[in-house]
Amino acid sequence: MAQMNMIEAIRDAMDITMAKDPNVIVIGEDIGYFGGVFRCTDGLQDKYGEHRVIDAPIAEGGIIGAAIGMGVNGLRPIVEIQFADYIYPGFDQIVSELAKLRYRSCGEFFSPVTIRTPCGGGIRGGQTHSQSPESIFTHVSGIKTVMPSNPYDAKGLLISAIESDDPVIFFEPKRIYNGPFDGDPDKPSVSWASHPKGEVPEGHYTVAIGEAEIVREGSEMTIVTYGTLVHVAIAAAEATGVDVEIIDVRSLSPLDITTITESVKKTGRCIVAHEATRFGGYGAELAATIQNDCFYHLEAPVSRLAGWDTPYPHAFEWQYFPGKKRMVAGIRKIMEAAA
Amino acid sequence: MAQMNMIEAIRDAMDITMAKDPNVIVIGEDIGYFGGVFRCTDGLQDKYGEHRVIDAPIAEGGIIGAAIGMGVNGLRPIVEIQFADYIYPGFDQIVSELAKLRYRSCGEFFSPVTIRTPCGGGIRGGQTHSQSPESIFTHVSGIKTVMPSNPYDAKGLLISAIESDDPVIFFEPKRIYNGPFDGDPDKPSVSWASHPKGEVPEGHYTVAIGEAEIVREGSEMTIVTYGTLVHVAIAAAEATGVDVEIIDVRSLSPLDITTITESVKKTGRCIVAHEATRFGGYGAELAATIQNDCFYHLEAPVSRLAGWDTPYPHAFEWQYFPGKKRMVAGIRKIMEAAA
Amino acid sequence: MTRESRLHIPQPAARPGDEPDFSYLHLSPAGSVDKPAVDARARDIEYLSHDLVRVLDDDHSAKGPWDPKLDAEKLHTALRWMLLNRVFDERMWQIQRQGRISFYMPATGEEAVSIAQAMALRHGDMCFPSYRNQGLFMYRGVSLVDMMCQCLSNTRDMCKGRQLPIMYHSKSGNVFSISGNLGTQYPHAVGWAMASAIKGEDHIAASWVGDGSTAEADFHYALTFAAVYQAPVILNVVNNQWAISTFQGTAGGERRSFAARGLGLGIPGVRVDGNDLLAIYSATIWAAERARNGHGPTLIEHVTYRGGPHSTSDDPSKYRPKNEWEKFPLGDPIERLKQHLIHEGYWSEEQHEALIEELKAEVLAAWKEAQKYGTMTEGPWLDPASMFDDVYEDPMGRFDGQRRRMLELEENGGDT
Amino acid sequence: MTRESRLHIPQPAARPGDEPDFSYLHLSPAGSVDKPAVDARARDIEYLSHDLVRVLDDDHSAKGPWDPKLDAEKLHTALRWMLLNRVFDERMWQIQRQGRISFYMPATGEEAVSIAQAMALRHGDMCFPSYRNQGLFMYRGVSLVDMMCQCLSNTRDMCKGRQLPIMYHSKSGNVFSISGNLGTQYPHAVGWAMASAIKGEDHIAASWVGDGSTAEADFHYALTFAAVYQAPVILNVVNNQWAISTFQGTAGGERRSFAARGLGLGIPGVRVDGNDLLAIYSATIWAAERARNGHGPTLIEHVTYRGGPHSTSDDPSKYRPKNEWEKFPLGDPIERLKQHLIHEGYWSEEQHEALIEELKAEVLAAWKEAQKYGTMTEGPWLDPASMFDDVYEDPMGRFDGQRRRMLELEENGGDT
Ligand SMILES: Cc1ncc(C[n+]2csc(CCOP(=O)(O)OP(=O)(O)O)c2C)c(N)n1
Ligand SMILES: Cc1ncc(C[n+]2csc(CCOP(=O)(O)OP(=O)(O)O)c2C)c(N)n1
Ligand SMILES: [Mg+2]
Ligand SMILES: [Mg+2]
Repeated sequence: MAQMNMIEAIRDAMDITMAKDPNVIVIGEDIGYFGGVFRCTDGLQDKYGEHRVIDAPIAEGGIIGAAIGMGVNGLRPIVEIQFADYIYPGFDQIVSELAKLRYRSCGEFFSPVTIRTPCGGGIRGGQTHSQSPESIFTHVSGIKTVMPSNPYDAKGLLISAIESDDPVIFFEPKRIYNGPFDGDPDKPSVSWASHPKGEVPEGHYTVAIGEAEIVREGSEMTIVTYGTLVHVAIAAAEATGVDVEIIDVRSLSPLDITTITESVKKTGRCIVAHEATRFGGYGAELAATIQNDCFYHLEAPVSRLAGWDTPYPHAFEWQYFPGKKRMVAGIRKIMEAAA
Repeated sequence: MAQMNMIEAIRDAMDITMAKDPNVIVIGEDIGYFGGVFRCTDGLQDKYGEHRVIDAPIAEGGIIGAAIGMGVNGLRPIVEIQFADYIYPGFDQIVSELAKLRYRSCGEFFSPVTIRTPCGGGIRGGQTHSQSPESIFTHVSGIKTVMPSNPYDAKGLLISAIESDDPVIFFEPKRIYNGPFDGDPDKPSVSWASHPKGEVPEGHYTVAIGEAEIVREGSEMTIVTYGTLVHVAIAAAEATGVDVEIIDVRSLSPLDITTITESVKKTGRCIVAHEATRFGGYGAELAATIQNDCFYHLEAPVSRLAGWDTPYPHAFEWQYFPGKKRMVAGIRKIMEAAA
Repeated sequence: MTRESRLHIPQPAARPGDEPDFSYLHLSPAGSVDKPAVDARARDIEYLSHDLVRVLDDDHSAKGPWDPKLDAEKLHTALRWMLLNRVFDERMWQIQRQGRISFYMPATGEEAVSIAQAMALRHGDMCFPSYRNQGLFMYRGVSLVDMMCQCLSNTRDMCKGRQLPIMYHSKSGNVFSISGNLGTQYPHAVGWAMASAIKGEDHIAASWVGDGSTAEADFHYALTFAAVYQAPVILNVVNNQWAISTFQGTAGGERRSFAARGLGLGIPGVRVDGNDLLAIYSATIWAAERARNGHGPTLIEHVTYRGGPHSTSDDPSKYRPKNEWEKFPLGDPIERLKQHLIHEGYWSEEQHEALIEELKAEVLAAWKEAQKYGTMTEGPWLDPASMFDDVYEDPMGRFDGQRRRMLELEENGGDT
Repeated sequence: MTRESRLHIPQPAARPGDEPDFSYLHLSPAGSVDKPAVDARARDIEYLSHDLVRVLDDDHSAKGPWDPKLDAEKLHTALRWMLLNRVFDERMWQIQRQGRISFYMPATGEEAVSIAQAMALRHGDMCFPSYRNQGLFMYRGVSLVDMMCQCLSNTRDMCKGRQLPIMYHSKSGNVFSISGNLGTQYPHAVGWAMASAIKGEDHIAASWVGDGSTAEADFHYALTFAAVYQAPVILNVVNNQWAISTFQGTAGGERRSFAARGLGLGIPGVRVDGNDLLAIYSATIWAAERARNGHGPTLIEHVTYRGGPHSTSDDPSKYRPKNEWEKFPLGDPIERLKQHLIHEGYWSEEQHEALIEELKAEVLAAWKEAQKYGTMTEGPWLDPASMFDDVYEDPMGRFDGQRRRMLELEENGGDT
């Protein structure tokens, strides 16, 4: 076992798959010689050369489009989009091509592209370096959407994504690259070194795409969340003393609905939480399904906790971010409502 | 009053606003000399000239980007995107620019662009001419999203959109351009001529963006829907004999949640329906909000009825389309569940 | 508005009712354009993007340095496939008009592009076609029956009923799946070619877009990546003068040729007579050799004319003179090759008529067979549940329920 | 892989530890490039996209047909604003390093671009800047205090705390709002210019992107629309040799200049010494006159060097030689203009030093004032509820509840 932060875990996943399969390549902006603006590919070009760790022109649609073609020709491309906020110029290639290729050609052609991209706020990035557009991708048939909340899952899920013949959008919540974060910006930052999920096995292992994880067992309420908010939920649960069960969705599509509904049927109460804006967010899908599947077990409506429906403001990150305060208030409210 | 189909109503809205305000211009592919592949701009270039009804290069992102700049310079551009399936190359300009401009410049700059685009299936268009991507846009802060279900609303809403200083994505369900359609492809097609909503006042009037309409009153169940499915819901309700209240959402964002929740509180049962794929679709937002706001009035879970989570297949439109059969079965199921 | 607009609005030379006018087309005499070495520097061969590479002269002889000197057999082959393409399109058009398929797009007048290039490329080279490249599929071994079954969305449809007619694909033929979204295949071709180079293979890629589609982002992406990595790829722009209702000037063709689009990135452009099979063949061989020898991408503009409507949904009489095609100075590619064969003594009018009849019969036979696998109105039918297949390699759990529900409804349904 | 990759990977001339090497830069002697009439046809002036328009010579004199012959006052003005830009950037860099703003991006080494062009354009002309054009905002009347307040996200922040530092906008100055998304402003500029032409006005638009950003789709869209409609616009590419860690070859600059990118659409390109204020000024006047007289768009490439790190988040010593800027053959734009003024007898070292001190004091005073409106750590504070304003003109109903909830939490919050 090694201690890794999420950046190291992500790098390790790429390193291991590249060592194992000469067809795995990485392409993106500043990811080669420089090693990426978040250092996720640091050292990979030294190790695998410029022909497999490729610095690309600043053209997200071109990178994704070219990667699709590479995938059709037998490579297994990992694309880095520097910020999730900059994935939109590649949106048509993702939605119309990457997602549809297998379907429209009945499996004759497909392209096993993995798109990695850092998302979320809390790093003073302003509205163009803080977005969480995951829900948009979950609505698109033909791609899978994943977001890990810790180094262990990051490595295991990324290896699964790279090895999968289906295209995967792999969101990396950048606020927790270096350590778990419970939503309180005034506390000294913690590192993954002291966190059990910072213990990452060396070598190859996978975390299956499509499986949620119960990260805290509880009987009174279920919080369904993913990414940075997993840590916020844990802190909030502890702060309230309510016996909360917390589920880290991890894989947004495919969704492990069974684990979630079993939990909610047990607890009878549910909060769905994410950092992305609320309206039309992924939480809507979760809440809509949970209320449908668990209706007769619910003691209170399924509640949603999310970023406000405005762009992420530079100055007011902590008023915007659905942090511990809001989560605590949300838990209390549900407990009262249901009482 | 004139009888108009949706195409004529949409054209009339543009005609009226263009006549009134010299700053209104139209730009899009094949919309000038030719009058548009669906004829929505037919005659407008003759009337207003090539400098206001502008044939554009095939570059959706360029059209939207240029329209934004025109809007900043005092024009009021109406953009036609030939099919909603082809809006994705313009996605970055919509999400990152059009939607954010007012916010990021604190109102100093804004661009009153209206983007019209035909959506939905049922015309044998296959998966690249049948999509309904509305939910993706409703998740984006800074734009409004609208979809009319009839000529009267189409004209009134489009005039509102064009005159609004906020950007609006205006989806036109092309299956009902020429007549209402209840989901049964085997019935002879009906025209708007015999439909009350085909009666369209001449001249200027508006339908406010942000107001839903109760198109059928009922007491036993509420169907919340929009676009083509409004007509399917009416037919299905009639076929079952259940006293269904049907709400045409019309304006997806902003959403008139009050009209909806009042209805559901009254009926205690709700189906949310749309043609778009279900997972992460707009129905999720509706269902999530309705179950939250009406929880203590619900006798059954809020049920969703939508396109399957696969791309729209050319050969199986009617197995894919959430038509009358499915709606009837859905209504029955809810009535039984609640019994 | 108070003041007069000063915006420049591009204007086609002729609209319905006007005399066709192709004076805007710069033409070079057949045989007049030099043929450089394949390792020539892009900047030394800019003339190729302005002049027009032509081999077939008005007197039906083949002229000049670009003459590929094809033997009679090759010429026969070329003629046969172009004719097949034409006859096939005509039949499919009719079939659509009879309401037996939902949609169709002919390549009428542009057949030389697909056939010449299919012949000039090697089988291992990968093609990324547009929707007017049916000739590529034919030449590369997709049977007429299979193509018709695709258009019928029937039980033998290679697309299992998922795609509009004409959206073919052929893994064994190395022809990529056609997309409805214009131009998206261009960066795929470049990426494919990059992968070929990375793997040290010498297969190249080729892709095709229309003049109108050059305005899309993917055109720029593809050119940029091809130039940066010197990808072994041939990027073709089929300038058939029209993009549905807008003429090539609306896509930026008023001032410079489409062949010139890559010059600013150092990509040489070759402007070729798109109705001259020999010229296209030769230019393609030249570009392929460049690519295979590490000299990078080439952009080929094929100057041709969209002889038919854009698609079965289109009515070109609304926006261009009815007789424009007749007046197109580069003629009809089939007629021109036929006359060349006759001129060379390899062919006769009688043989030509006989060949047409033979191909018509072949197409008709294919159509008869194709219908056995189902039509829009008659079975056998595909299983509609197949719409849940191939969305993913590993189907999503939620598809099970949806598939079940769909089949239930198919069987029992609502009561109406 | 079994075989060796053949992919071409562009390589910068020098990496950390190497000697800087700018031999790849094609330089023309000052004064040596002809100046054509503003109505020259694009194809007759292609040399402008290859040669380098320069006025300031090594001996500090101004030479040749592009010399704008600015009077002493104008030259002083130019020097002053460039210096102010430099001094401002230096101070803001420091301030960021002290943790008092979150982020910063300097224009060090590129100041001539913004200042020369701001001076050459008319006030009614609209600028669509990139994030390195702070000089435009300064010259067009945005006060240093206002710029600093933006960077501080304080109560006087023109962006009300919504945007990263440096994302200025100025309606009164006719400078557009800066976006975080590269290149998006390019089609806006073209659309704005089209609208100006439609309205029959003679204002023109100008926009700026970096060398790296030319690979984005919006670059292509803008060029295409500008060419098609002959929009009155100046499209600038500031080629500062680097795009974060990738050199300009990664964006396709290895074979042709960025100025050449529009040639294939008939857009003339002018490659100008980006560290020569006089050359830029003159090229801009020329391009503006073209645009205003209906001759359409011009692409100007400014050959310069990014003297500083990409931003405060960057460490260029990781990817390029530390002393590259020193060895850049076009020098420092401020030093060059200063020497020219001295050479002309308009200026002295002493005056220069005094001016720097004056500007430093001005900037310091502005900083003192700016902080009064709040800093990251000290009040006064903006109202956080303002984050719900300006998303729409008519705020959405759902914002009421969200705003209320947010304020409640601010006041009472959870109990932790
Ligand atoms: C992204 C996108 N935008 C618009 C369309 C609609 N459309 C289909 S074909 C066509 C014209 C294409 O013209 P051109 O590229 O010249 O090809 P041609 O049809 O002449 O072969 C248009 C606008 C589309 N299919 N995809
Ligand atoms: C669409 C998009 N992709 C990526 C980025 C991240 N990014 C910011 S600046 C930059 C480099 C830009 O280089 P260049 O265009 O040369 O401008 P310069 O910084 O040299 O002035 C990158 C990749 C972004 N802001 N937007
Ligand atoms: Mg065309
Ligand atoms: Mg740069």
